[in-house]
Parts: sequence; C-alpha cells; structure tokens
Amino acid sequence: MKNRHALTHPVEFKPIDLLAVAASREVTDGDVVFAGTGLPMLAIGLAQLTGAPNAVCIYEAGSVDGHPISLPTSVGDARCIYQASIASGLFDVFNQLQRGLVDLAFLGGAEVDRYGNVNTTGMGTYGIVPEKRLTGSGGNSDINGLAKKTVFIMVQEKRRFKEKVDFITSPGWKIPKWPGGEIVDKKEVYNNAFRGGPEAVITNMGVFRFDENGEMYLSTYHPGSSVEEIQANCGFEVNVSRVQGETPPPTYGELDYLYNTIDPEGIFLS
Amino acid sequence: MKNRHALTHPVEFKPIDLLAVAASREVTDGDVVFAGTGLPMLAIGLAQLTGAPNAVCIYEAGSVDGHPISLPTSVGDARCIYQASIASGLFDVFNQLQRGLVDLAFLGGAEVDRYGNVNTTGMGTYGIVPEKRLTGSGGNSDINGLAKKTVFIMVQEKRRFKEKVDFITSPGWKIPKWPGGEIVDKKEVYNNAFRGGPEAVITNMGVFRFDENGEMYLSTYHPGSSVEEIQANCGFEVNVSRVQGETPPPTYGELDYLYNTIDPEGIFLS
Amino acid sequence: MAPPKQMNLKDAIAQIQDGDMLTFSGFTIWRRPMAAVYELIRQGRKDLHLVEVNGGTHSDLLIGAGCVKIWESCWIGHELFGKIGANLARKAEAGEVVIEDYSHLQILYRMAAGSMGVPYLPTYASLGTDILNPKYDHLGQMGLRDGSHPKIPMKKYEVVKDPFYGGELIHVPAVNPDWCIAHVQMIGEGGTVRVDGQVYSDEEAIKASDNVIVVAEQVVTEEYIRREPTRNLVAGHQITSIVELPWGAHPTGCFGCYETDGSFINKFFTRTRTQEGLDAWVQEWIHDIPDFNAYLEKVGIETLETIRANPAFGYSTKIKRGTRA
Amino acid sequence: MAPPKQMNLKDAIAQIQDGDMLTFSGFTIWRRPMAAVYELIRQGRKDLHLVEVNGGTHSDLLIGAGCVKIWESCWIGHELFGKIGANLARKAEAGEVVIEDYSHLQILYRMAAGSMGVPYLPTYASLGTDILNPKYDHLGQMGLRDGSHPKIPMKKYEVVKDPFYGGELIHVPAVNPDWCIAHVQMIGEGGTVRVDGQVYSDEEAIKASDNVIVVAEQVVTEEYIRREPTRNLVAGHQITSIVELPWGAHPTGCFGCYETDGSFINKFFTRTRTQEGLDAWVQEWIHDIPDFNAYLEKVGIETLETIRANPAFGYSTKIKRGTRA
Repeated sequence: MKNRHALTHPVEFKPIDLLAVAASREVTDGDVVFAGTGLPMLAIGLAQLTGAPNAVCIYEAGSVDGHPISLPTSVGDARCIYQASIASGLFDVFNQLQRGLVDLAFLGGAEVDRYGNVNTTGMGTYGIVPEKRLTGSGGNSDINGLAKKTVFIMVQEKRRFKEKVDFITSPGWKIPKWPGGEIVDKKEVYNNAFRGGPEAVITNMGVFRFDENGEMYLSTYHPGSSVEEIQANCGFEVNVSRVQGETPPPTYGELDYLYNTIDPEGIFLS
Repeated sequence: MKNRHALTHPVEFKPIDLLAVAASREVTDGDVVFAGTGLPMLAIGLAQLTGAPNAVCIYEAGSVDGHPISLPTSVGDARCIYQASIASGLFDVFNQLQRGLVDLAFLGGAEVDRYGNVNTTGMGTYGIVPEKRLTGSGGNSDINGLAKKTVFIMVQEKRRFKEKVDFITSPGWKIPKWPGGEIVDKKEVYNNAFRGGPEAVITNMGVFRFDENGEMYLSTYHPGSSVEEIQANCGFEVNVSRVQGETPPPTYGELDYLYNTIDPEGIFLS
Repeated sequence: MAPPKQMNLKDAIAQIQDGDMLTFSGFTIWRRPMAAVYELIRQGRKDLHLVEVNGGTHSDLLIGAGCVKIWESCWIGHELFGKIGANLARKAEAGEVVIEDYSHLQILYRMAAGSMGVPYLPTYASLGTDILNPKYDHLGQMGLRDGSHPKIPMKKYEVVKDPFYGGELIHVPAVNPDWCIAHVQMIGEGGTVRVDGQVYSDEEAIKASDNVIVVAEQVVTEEYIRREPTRNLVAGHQITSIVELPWGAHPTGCFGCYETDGSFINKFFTRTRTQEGLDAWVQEWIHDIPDFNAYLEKVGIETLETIRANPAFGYSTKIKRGTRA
Repeated sequence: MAPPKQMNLKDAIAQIQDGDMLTFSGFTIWRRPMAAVYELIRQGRKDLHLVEVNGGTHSDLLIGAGCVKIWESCWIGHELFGKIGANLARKAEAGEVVIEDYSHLQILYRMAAGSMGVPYLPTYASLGTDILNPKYDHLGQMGLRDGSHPKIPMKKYEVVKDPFYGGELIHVPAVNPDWCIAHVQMIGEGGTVRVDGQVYSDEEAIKASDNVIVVAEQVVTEEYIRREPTRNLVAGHQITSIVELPWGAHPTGCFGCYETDGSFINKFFTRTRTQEGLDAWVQEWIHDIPDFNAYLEKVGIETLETIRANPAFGYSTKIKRGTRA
C-alpha cells in the first residue's frame, strides 16, 4: 500500500484531479468558504478531509456547513443540508457575504483578463441583441466583489485568457467606476466594503496569482505542462518572473479521498 | 336565559366591556388586523367570535393568525402561536405592514389631538433631559402611519385630549413634513405609502371619528355619559354636530364571550 | 381579504394575462412550477415579463416556447444537466427576447425590496462590473423607463453616497410581480404555506408578488399545518389560489418528495438547442398531451419511483447519478 | 474563524468592556438574558451604549443600576407587570442617560441593515412624527455625530427621493453592536443556534453584532442539532462564546421552557420606582448573592416548577395569571 502522503506521478492522476487538489490547498483551516457546483464542491470537501477540518462551507442556495454523505449535483440539491448547521435561503447567505463573513470563494468563468476580471455573460458584442449569450453572472460577481479572497478554476485557452474580456461580469483588481466607467483600483470602487479580491486562477496547466498591482503572474505550472505552453495558451503576455516551479501533484491520500470518499459515484470525477 | 343578541343595560357591564365591544365592532370580516397587548386582544378575539370570523390577527412580536386557547398577556407570549399560521419575527410582520397588507390596527396612547396625532413618548418639555418620559413609540407610529385604518382606545381626560400633543409619536391626519417641519396632510408626507389613517378613537365615554379634513368629531356617547361630560373632559372644542346618539351597549352574548371564552382567567377583565 | 381558493391548474393559470409580470419559486433545477409552465404554454400565453432571482429549466422552456418578451434575472441553465439556457440564448440572439442583467444579490434584493414594501434596497454587490454599464441598461435603451410602465422602474440602478458612515454604493429598484407561481411541498386549505429544506428565495418571491398561485404536493387541513407554525413560511392572506398537484415540479426536484430527473432535463437540453427541436419537444410533451396526468403516464411509473425521495434523507437513494454508480 | 468557546457566565461577560455597544435577544419580557445582565451589574460595567429593537426588564434594570450612558430604542416597559420603564425614565429625567428615539420598524431596520452588511435601509415608517424632529436628534445635539465615533452614524436619519417609482422616504443607519447577548433554548457545541417559538428580532440582533454571547437553556451535540437544519437560526461562525445556563432568562419567559414570572417582575417594578428602591433591589438580588445558582435558590423551587412550561403548549398550565383564575 502506498503512503497516503506520497506524491503521485503524472500518469496516476487526471487534469481534473490536480485542479481539485490545487484548489483544496487554497483553503486555510477555519475559513468560511463560499462554493458553487462542481469542482468547488470537490475542493472544499477535500480540504475538510485534509488541511482544513474546521472550514465552513456555504452554498449559494441557502445551506451552511453541510456534511453530505452523498455528493450534491448542485447547490440547490437536497443533499446539501445533510448535517448542515443551517438550511435557509439566499437572503441569509448573501447577507453573510455582504456582511464580510466569507474568507474564500471558488468561482469559474468563460473569460478572464490579467486583473482577474471575469466574463460569464456574453461573448463578442453585447447589447439588446447579444452576439453570443452565456449563462449570466449568477453569484459570481457578488462573490468576487465581496469575499476576502477568491480562487478561479478555469480552462486554459488563448480565447479565454484575454487582454480585455468582452463583458466584465465579475470584478477583478482594476474595474470601471460607474456611472462614468473610468478604470480604477477595486478599493476605490468598493470603499467601505473592500476586503480583497482574486487570489489565484487555477487552470488545467498552471496556477496564477496576483501581484501588488493586481496583475496576474504565473506561480506554478502543472506537471507535464510548461511556461511556454501556458504562454502559448494565454491571450496576453504572462508575467513569468515569479514562477516557483511545478505545481505539487496530488498525494495518494488526496486521490483516494476524491474518488472513494467524496465522489464515489463518479458524478464529477468520471 | 337571556337572548344572546339582546342589548345589556348600563348596570350589567363595566366601562372596559363596552370599550372591548365597541372596538370589536370596528373589524370587518376578512380584515388583516394588527393588534397589541390588552384591550386589542379582547377586541379582535370578540370580533372573530361574532361578525368577523375570517379576520386575521397579526401580533407585532411575530405571529400571524394565532388561535390561543389561553389568553396571552403580551404579544411576545408563547400563547400567541397556538394554532397560528406563522410564528416568525418582527422583520416578517413589519414588512407585511409596510407592504400594505394591514387593513386595521388597534392602538393606545397617552395624549391625542384633534387630528389623531398621538403621544406615547414624553409629557411636558422633551429633549436630551426630558420632563416626563413615557414608554416610547413602540410600533404605534409605524402602524398608525402604514395601516389602512387605525382605531385608538384611550382614557378620556382633559389632559389627554389636547389641542397640541407634547410630542407627535404617532402620525395623524395633519403632520409635520421633515426636515422642515411644516404641517401638511398625511397624504403629502406618505405619498406612495399613503393608505389611510386614524378611523376612530374609542374612550371610556364615547366614540370619536374623523371627518373629510381629518378632524375628530364625536360620533356616539356611551350609555351613562353625555355630550356635555365628554366636552368637559376634552382639552379642545369637540365637533358634536354629527353625534348619532348612544353607543350601542354590549349584548349578553358579547359579554359571555368576553368573560367566559376569551378571558375566563380575568387577566384584563378582572 | 378573501381566503385563497382551491382550483384546478387550468383555471388557476387562466387568471394570468398576456403581458403580466411573473416570478417563480425554487432555484435553478429545484422546486420549479413545471406543470404550471406547461399549462402556460398550452394556453398560449404571450409577452410575459419574467423577473426571477435565477432561471432554470422552467424559464428556458417558457422562453423557447415564445411566451416571453422580457427576462430580468442573473443566470439561466440546467446545472450539471445542461450548461446554458440555450433557448434564452437563441431567442436573445435573434432579438426576440430582451435580457436585463442583474447580479444574483442585486436581483434577490429587488425581490426582497418588493416583499418589504420599500421602493429599493442599497447594496455593494457587483460594483465595478458591466452589469452597471449604462450601455447595457437594455430597458432604458428601449425607452421603457419613462415612468409610463408601472412595473418598470425609471432607472436600472442608482449610484449613491452613504451619509452615515461614508463611502458609496448603489440602490436597486424593488419589483412587485403580478404573479408568483410557487411549487411547494405543503399548503393548508386556508393557504398557510410550508416549504421544507432550503427555501431559496421563495419567501421574497411570494411576498413581493401581488398575486400568488401555490401548486403543492399536498393540501392539508389548517389544523394540521398549524401545529408547528414555526415551520411555515407564508400565511393565507398573501395567497390567491391553491392547486394540489403531486409531482408538479417534475423534472425539477422537490426536497423530501423527489429528486431532480437529470436524465429528463439533459434530454430536454440536448433536443431543444434549436428552435425546431424545441417546437418538437413542446408538441410532444405539452400539446400532444391533454393534461398533467397524461404527462406523468408518459414519464412512467418506473422513473417516478426511482426519483422518489427516501424520507430519511429527503433525496432518492435509488437513482443512478454518476458514471461509477 | 475559530469555533466559539464554551465558558462560564462570569468569564463570558468579562469580555465586555466599559463603553461597549450592546444589544440583546428577546422581546419586552420574553427571552431576555437576565442572568447576563445581573453579571454585568455584578462586574460593575459602566458607560454601556445600548441599541435594542425594544427594551424590557433587562434594560430597565441595567440602566437603573448605572451601567448605561446611551439608550437607542423605541420602547421600554414590563408589559402587564409594569407600565413604564421607571428606571430609564428616572435616569433620563435626571440627565444621567441619553435616549435616542426611533420607531419600532426603524430600529428593527437599523439592526437588519447591520445584519445585511449595508450602511442603511430605506423605510416609510414613522414619517411625519417628532421622532424625525431634528430638535430631538439627541446624539447630534450632543455633538456625537461628527464621525469620530465609529459606532455612531453621522446622521440620525436622512430624507430622500425615490428615483425609481417617485415619492419620498427616509434612510435609517445600520448598527453593528460590539456585542449581542442572546438567551436561547438550544445551542450546539459548535455554536449552531436554535430558537423555538417566535424569533422576535433575534436573527437581526445576532447577525448585526460583531461578537455574540449565547446563553442557552441547553448545550447539545452538533450532530443532534443538525438533524433538522431548517429549524436552526445562526451558524457557529457568527457566535463568539457559549454559556449553558438553564433558567437564565428568569424572570422573563422562554418559549417551551418557562413562563414569564409576572409576579417577580411586578415586584421589581413596584420596588424600583425610586433609586433607593432600585439600589436595595440590586443589593438583595445581585450583590448579596454569589452567583446564579444562589439566585435560583432564592427564587425558590416552587416558583420555578410553577412557571415551567407544559411541553404540549410551550407555556405553563399551572401558573395563576388573572384575578379569576
């Protein structure tokens, strides 16, 4: 039997496994974490089984700190409230977010720019008749705006990592101040409600973080990927001056938790 | 055995009985009624047993349409939620009030003026150091402002029926518009939330109502009282041009309900 | 106020007029009034104005079927069973439906304001996003914010200073839909509503609306539902009509009663990405069927029994969900 | 965030500093944290700033005992058992305590705003009353609204235009007390709070406060309290300290546990209408007693058993209340 703490080798895990594991490592014990459907559920579940047993998970539909024994397929799922502290509704949990209680949130997106502005609304020209409509903001923009730290999980493609996203659904570190629309630091827009912003973007190729100016830089590349491959799949020039080497792969224990404890049915990990 | 619908004679009822009965007769079937502790509880209970079986009673502390089998001593009482539709809290019921769902409310007061402005805050000079502090507004001002109709139950004394109350706690038909403080029609102050205002003041001597200009007039005097006695116990000149005669006394059935069904323990009806 | 009337689904839905503003119970693919949506389509309702805290299978279908003119919300999709609301996307891209975007918290607060009887609520949500870009105030761009439409506020939002503690934030306008159609587990004969599990934004949606149709898995006596008033959500004086219709949320899930029928939703998503596909789906599942009983027959007892919830958990323990189950 | 710590009442209350802003659970004479108030007095806390949705026996006592400097609320009294808050009246008339008046809805909204993380809420409540008379903005008159006191807003209220639907209304500022002291029926070891019966304004008071001490009739396992998460009000990450103290709300009532001890409150009211009377009462019921166990001994087992609630109703069926009982 393998040591649960030993690192796996590239052939022993899938890209999605590393995404879940890397995301789970962003959780500090005791964090109040806002999570959505899919990978975030795997990440928070894994974090609670490993380094952050006291992390509290809030789902947007209205559950707090559930301990599902069967993985939910969405945050509205009946499974979310098993052994939960609270089963309430959106008004409760979004108020907690706005009150400043959320330490960390996991989010996704269709497009991102170097400041962590994210688009989930529409591709191409937007307007009364949009060119290509996406799902819309959901809670993405609220959560990215009001949580202390956010971590995005995304697919690394040139068309998704853009110099300028087609629609700023979710606010990064440099954002328009309305009604004028001049681009300023997030702090200036959020004033009394400013608490932080995007902390990391985790893709299938690497982990990005944000510097003092709110600009994205490559922190680690995943085993099997490289700085060059990542730059080739990024629509803007990536700051690679702070690369720290390879992303640590999953441990055998982490994979075991993911496949046998968290998602044994193969809902997200097929 | 007396006919339940027959009217009692003055020696057969107490002043408080007539207050409760007169108040209960203000309820229309189907009304949503906001009621407070004491006489209002007797009035709404009696109304539900007589002319308004479908009246819905909301108590300020957070209960809707309770059917207590033991009379509550306050709106926060555990008894309020017996067979209630909802046991919630203030946020729920005050929002219903502001949303315009309350048809009628019963209120009290220490002082009233001819426009139905009521004082429950302080007598004499008010300020950082008040001359004589009372209980404060409670929900009186909110309810009088936002219910469609309000009925006040008060003690008839010259010092309580004043030309000008010492502090307008609860808004009548002519009120100050802040921040300037000019006296205007209630409609002008409440604009989109204007729904009505004081409908009647019921005292131990008579029933007052309000005319088209929002001015109080005497409608009926209680058996044993008179127009003259009422004027003598009123600090402003009462309009008596519309007096319709005596207030109908309680029926035997109403007294039976009050003493044997609603308050058999003698909590308010000792 | 008259107590709510119990009626059949057809009569209840017939009260809704073309052009009315609607909202719904539930969250994405949970506790959506699907049977009521089928009936709206069957009755051919047009020009509906939907304002909902989030969208899902119900609204994507209603939009695809051509019943909707304006959709104000923050999200639409079918969760794991269909990544986007393809019908809304197609209709919007064709210029047949207008989208007004708010964030989740903003649209929730619009509904909450409506339920509280205030004309707006303040929030810090989604500052610094294109949701607030005046260019994308679509109703404003179309000239609908001129004050002549009583349900359309004169501004999409407003930027304001906070005079109490300093700083700056926005106000989002209240919404009071003409109708909320809510699917819940239980209602009393007098209209006392009980929602079990997560309540999502049902309280706000119901209380903001001028009229409310409640479709319930079960209608019970008031005496029964009032034994535990702390578990009830809304009293009868805020309810207009009551319809008893078990399984009425299918294919969306209903806590304690049945699971989301993910396979059904995924087939809907796959088949309705084109207008032709949607039209065929509507023909097959709505117009070719006389009523909801026939619908359930067509879904089949095996499916219904598979998705039926285990009372110990509130969800089905029989359904196969993942690839390794 | 660290999970809440369970501790004894003395240590929990010792965390509160002179000058702190406090709020409480409950409604008038129901579910007030009386034992905690006795302990605050025993520890000699001074200059407290109370902001509460309504007052009652607990705050009238705390004010009478000289612990309070500012009281912002809408009402104080003892319901049927004492018509006014005589201690507050006396202290205010002597210039020793400053009252800032709001209406019930207004002060509720101040707490709700605090719990929602917004700086204010809009309302139509109590327009056209002297509550809004600038002359009676007492904290403003005293120069405390200059922005140098982080918990005191720079205005008492603001009159505003509604740009969405027309009309005019006011904004009332949020409040975020340093501490909420809440008495509830049940709490889990991890801080999950359950309130049974009417919740009054507990949710707003707890969630608006920066720190929360929960005094509970019973501390139970988290596994137990989480079997029915729909019945719970607040999660552990919003709770600071847990104290287990049965009867801790006496003489106020606690739904499902015990009745208000009206006779006790009426004696308190009668005896404490003068400062001398209040001082003697405090000496007898607080300083001459080492702790809450001794207090309960002094109240006596007969009284406690008489007010104990009948589980079928949530209130006592043994207590004599009226003159004809």
